[in-house]
Amino acid sequence: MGSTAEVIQPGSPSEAASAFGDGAAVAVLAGGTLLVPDLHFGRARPERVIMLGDAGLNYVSRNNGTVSIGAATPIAALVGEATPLGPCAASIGDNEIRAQATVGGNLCAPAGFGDLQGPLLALGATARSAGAGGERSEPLEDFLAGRAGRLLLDVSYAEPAAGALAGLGRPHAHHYTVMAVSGARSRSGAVRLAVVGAGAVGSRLRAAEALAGDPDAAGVAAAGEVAPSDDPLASGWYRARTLPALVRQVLSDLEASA
Amino acid sequence: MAIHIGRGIASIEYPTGMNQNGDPSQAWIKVKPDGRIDVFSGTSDIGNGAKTIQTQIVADTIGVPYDWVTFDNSNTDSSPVCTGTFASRATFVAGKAVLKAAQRVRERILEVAGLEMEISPEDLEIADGDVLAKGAPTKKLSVGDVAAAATWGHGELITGTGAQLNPYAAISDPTTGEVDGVPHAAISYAACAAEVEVNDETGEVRVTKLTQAYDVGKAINPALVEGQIEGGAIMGLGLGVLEDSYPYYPSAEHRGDDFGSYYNPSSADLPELHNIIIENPSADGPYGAKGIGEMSNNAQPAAIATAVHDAVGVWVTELPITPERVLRALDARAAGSGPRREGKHVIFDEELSINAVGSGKTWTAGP
Amino acid sequence: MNIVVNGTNRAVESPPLTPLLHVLREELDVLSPKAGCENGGCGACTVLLDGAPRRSCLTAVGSIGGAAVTTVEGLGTPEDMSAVQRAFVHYCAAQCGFCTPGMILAATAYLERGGSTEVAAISEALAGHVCRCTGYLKIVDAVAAARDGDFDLSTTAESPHTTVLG
Amino acid sequence: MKAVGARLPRYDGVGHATGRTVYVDDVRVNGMLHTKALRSPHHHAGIKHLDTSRAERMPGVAAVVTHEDVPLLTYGHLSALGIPADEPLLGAEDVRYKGQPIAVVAAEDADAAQAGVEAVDVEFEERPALFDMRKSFDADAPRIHHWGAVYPHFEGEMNVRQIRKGDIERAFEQAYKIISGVYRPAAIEQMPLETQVGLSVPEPDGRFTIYSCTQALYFSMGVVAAHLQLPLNKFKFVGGTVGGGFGGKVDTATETLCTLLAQKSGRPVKWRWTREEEFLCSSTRAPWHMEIIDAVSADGWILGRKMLTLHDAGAYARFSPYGVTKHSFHHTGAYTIPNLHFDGYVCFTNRVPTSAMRGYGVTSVSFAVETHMSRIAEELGVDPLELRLKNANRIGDTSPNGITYTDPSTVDVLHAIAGATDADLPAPYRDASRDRRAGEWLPEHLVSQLSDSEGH
Repeated sequence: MGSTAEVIQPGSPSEAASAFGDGAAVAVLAGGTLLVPDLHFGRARPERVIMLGDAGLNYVSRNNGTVSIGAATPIAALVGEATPLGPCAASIGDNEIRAQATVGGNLCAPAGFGDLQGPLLALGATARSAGAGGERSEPLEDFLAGRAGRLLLDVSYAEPAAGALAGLGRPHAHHYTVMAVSGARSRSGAVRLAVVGAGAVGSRLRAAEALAGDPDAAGVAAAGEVAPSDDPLASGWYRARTLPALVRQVLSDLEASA
Repeated sequence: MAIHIGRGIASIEYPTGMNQNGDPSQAWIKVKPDGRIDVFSGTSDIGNGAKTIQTQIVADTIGVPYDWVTFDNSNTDSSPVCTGTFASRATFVAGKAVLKAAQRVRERILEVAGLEMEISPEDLEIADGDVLAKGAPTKKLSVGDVAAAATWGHGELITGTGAQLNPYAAISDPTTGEVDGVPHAAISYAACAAEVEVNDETGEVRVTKLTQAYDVGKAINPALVEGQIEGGAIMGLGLGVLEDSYPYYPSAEHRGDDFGSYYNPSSADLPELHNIIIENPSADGPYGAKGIGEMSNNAQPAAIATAVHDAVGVWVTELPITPERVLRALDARAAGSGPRREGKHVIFDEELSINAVGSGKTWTAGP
Repeated sequence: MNIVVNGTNRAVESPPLTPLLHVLREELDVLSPKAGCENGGCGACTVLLDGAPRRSCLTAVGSIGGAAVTTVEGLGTPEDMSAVQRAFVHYCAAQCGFCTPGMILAATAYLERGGSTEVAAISEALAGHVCRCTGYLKIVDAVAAARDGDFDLSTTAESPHTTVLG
Repeated sequence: MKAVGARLPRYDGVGHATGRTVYVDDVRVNGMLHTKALRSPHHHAGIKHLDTSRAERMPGVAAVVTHEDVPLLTYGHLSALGIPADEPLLGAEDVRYKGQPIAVVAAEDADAAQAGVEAVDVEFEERPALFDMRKSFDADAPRIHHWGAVYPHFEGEMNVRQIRKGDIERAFEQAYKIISGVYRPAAIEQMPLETQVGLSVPEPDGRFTIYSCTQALYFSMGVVAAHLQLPLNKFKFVGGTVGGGFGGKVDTATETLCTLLAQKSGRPVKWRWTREEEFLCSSTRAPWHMEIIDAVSADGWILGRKMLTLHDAGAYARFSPYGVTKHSFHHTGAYTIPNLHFDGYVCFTNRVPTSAMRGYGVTSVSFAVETHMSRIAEELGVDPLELRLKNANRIGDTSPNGITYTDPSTVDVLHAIAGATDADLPAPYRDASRDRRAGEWLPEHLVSQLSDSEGH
């Protein structure tokens, strides 16, 4: 039972990029927490599977205030990072899932999944990827919009001056958090806010950012710039209803850390 | 954001055995030539501990050590009938069947021992695997020796069967619900106190403590009683605040199809638990036991609903008490909604009623 | 391909993308990891890879390299159980038993890496392991006590959560 | 040492802790086939066309079974209790819930079985579906069964389970307040960690050894024998060790179809449901709709109760009439209410059939009654413990259908809770007991319900 796809185990990022090509008929297996059951049950039927385990993409490096995280880095490796990234990583799945699932898998997961999108959008992360047309770096926001056909290599961001995270939901091992808002203030003082759970992928809350000095108004503005939908964990109504509170919480935590 | 604390109680009853009865269980037992005991029962062990409980009953009823008894419920070729493991009947009803079978075995052991010891069986007793003369405990014969005598002297393995069946209580008058007999094997009782924390901005309810009192009749195995009470507590917590197969009921859309999309209770939901076990022996159960497995998730939802009301002043009467339902109730109250009062009538939840939704039936006590 | 399971080198013929759970159960007849959901959500299939807990249903057998696989069969035998196994018996921490192998392996790894005996910490560590029977309390109590390891297995532990009224 | 009352370890504890306990999925036999099902993608539809010939020719497929292969297609699990059969083992002309099985395929491995399922040619004609049981009585509600959407086969061919006791109108006239509420607990999953699983092995003597996760071996054996129209000596059910049940494994989900496939293929056939099937296609606990209207006195006596219960059976009856009857017998909870008017209905909807789950029939009413009691206490300004102690069942009181309570412990468990929560009960409540009513515990409205006897 299961997949008999050709398995490719690249030994470097460039080998991975070349094996990936334009991404047609290829599936990428990093941790495997999403792909392995899909292969087993025939929900995914790729011709080739690239295993990233030995591709040199498991790293967290720091250079002059810039943090780079390889796509095959397990989520557990981020648990000690500063807010919002660390606490967000700590809230994903359980011990075993965090040790196996990877940053790249989380950022490239199907709609709904992808808790890490929130903090990394708030941190203004840049995504470096390979695929048709070669390697490119772009804001994570742009990458998320066009991630099909791309092989994520790493994400990097400048360490912020302050960060905050507020999420809904009991402690759980669900696929994703019902909704969470991440916030970060850069060293230049700019505040970025991002939400996951209010759309198919994480998104910046630009209208709320513009009102960062007025948390109540920012919360109301945030609810106006998303259109959350229903899923088994919560309704769109509930997400829209509670988003202002999460935005207020994040802004007030950012303020308190000033 | 504020967290509000609330408390609530509930008390419940629950019948043991299949409703209206008519649900047989049977056991048979044989004694090997060295006195070791084989029990054959048809009761499935679904985790409730039927194997353990029924083995304990047999050991004490015959008078042999627990580890002399082997329990076999493995198949229908060798096991007698048991209507099944449901309706809290595995201890009370099926346990009674093994008790009766063990009593037959004990009687036969004493008969054979009486012949061997030349003492009337009425003057004998069994304890810890030995048959003893009452009042003269130095006169004794091990159950193993009695079993050997039965086999090699009388040509038999000592055996016994027992059956338990409360007769079916039919509905004799369907207009009133009158029955022509007692429709349960026994009734068990419990009460629960819940403590919750409610977040008034997200609507999230966290159950922080459950105190639960059960009249178990007799705890044949206290550890297994606790297992039922504790497991039931978390299942009741799930019913109360987490689980829903149809999150948009009555719609059938967006059903959770795996553990990642269904709110099953996890160890992270574990509240403080306090079990209170009351032993008020039942007249009919084995060793006075009652059945409490099923009822153990019945009291928590109402205690939790009441605690939520105590915390934030709204009644959520659709389960589970999701964050969304709490917020909608808080919003409705802020908008001035509440029960309709007219004369001596106090009418809650009018918008949920069949009168508000259906068109084919009306139901009312006026006005 | 060869993998080491409970100290024994086993030849594997399944394709490399096959879930380790499927290889263990269907090819190698190692039956303690349970197929509770085959989607990572229940923890019943958990094994140890070089001592770290892993969902075997999410792990392609070709991705484990030379890591040693340990299942609950490899922790101890009925005659010689590990401390955590003995604790589960002594605390009556299993009811139907289906989640038990995964629970025991996760708890073993948790204690090996120095996990605290605080209820909240144990609950958090096991939060991805579903048990429908016990309500988790006896499991948490068993894990908290397991380091001591020396239990009288002819009886079970008194519960500090219970009051008996006559 | 006495065994009874001792904290002995589980009989199966060492097996569980060492992974040696053998569940159905752990049984190994040679030549075993694996099963997948074609299930309805629609909530309600007619089957216009069903052709399995292409599936039968698929590589690795050993047998395909449809409704045409079942000797007795529709068998009522509780026909002995007068509950007629309504659920076909496999969909024939109609499917009434999403996930209803229509055909099963046994093949060399699960992939081949799934490919076989995908090769079954089937055409549906979708029909309007009903999901809200409150609309079951509506003239324009979709007809789910030929009799409509409300179960019509209670005793006397009534469509309602009734309880009538005392003089309900008088109680409502005497009431200080009449308090109404609506209570709606949800469907939930039984969710055992072991999904539904069965393995049927054809033996050389013509028998079938059926490894089963059933909670009720003889019951499930009877179900298989009835569908196959074979005597019981053709079957050996092997089980008794179950990876959790909680009521859902009183349903006989896999055993009959595995045996039909084994009969047709001559090979052992296993069917283990995926977790997705367990969530979406296995029975759930029923959703209930309960309306309670209580007549109460100013000092907290419950004088009378009117109650309407709707039970969402899903598409087929299964055990639902049993559940509603049990519910009706216990609709006063742990309290003695002398005047009663109860109507309970089994409503059909186009959802997965609901079935037994822990507390079956009563979990719902416990929630409704107890939440309602809390509301009454609030409305009257009476302490909730005192309200409950006052109305608590006592020896000699009678149940909704007139059965004498012989051993009621409501007072005892409430006292235990009062003690544990440091509640300050006034003397009469502190001293209350289970004993037969007298004096201040026997107000006029409770006199006529008292039994002369102490019970059976």
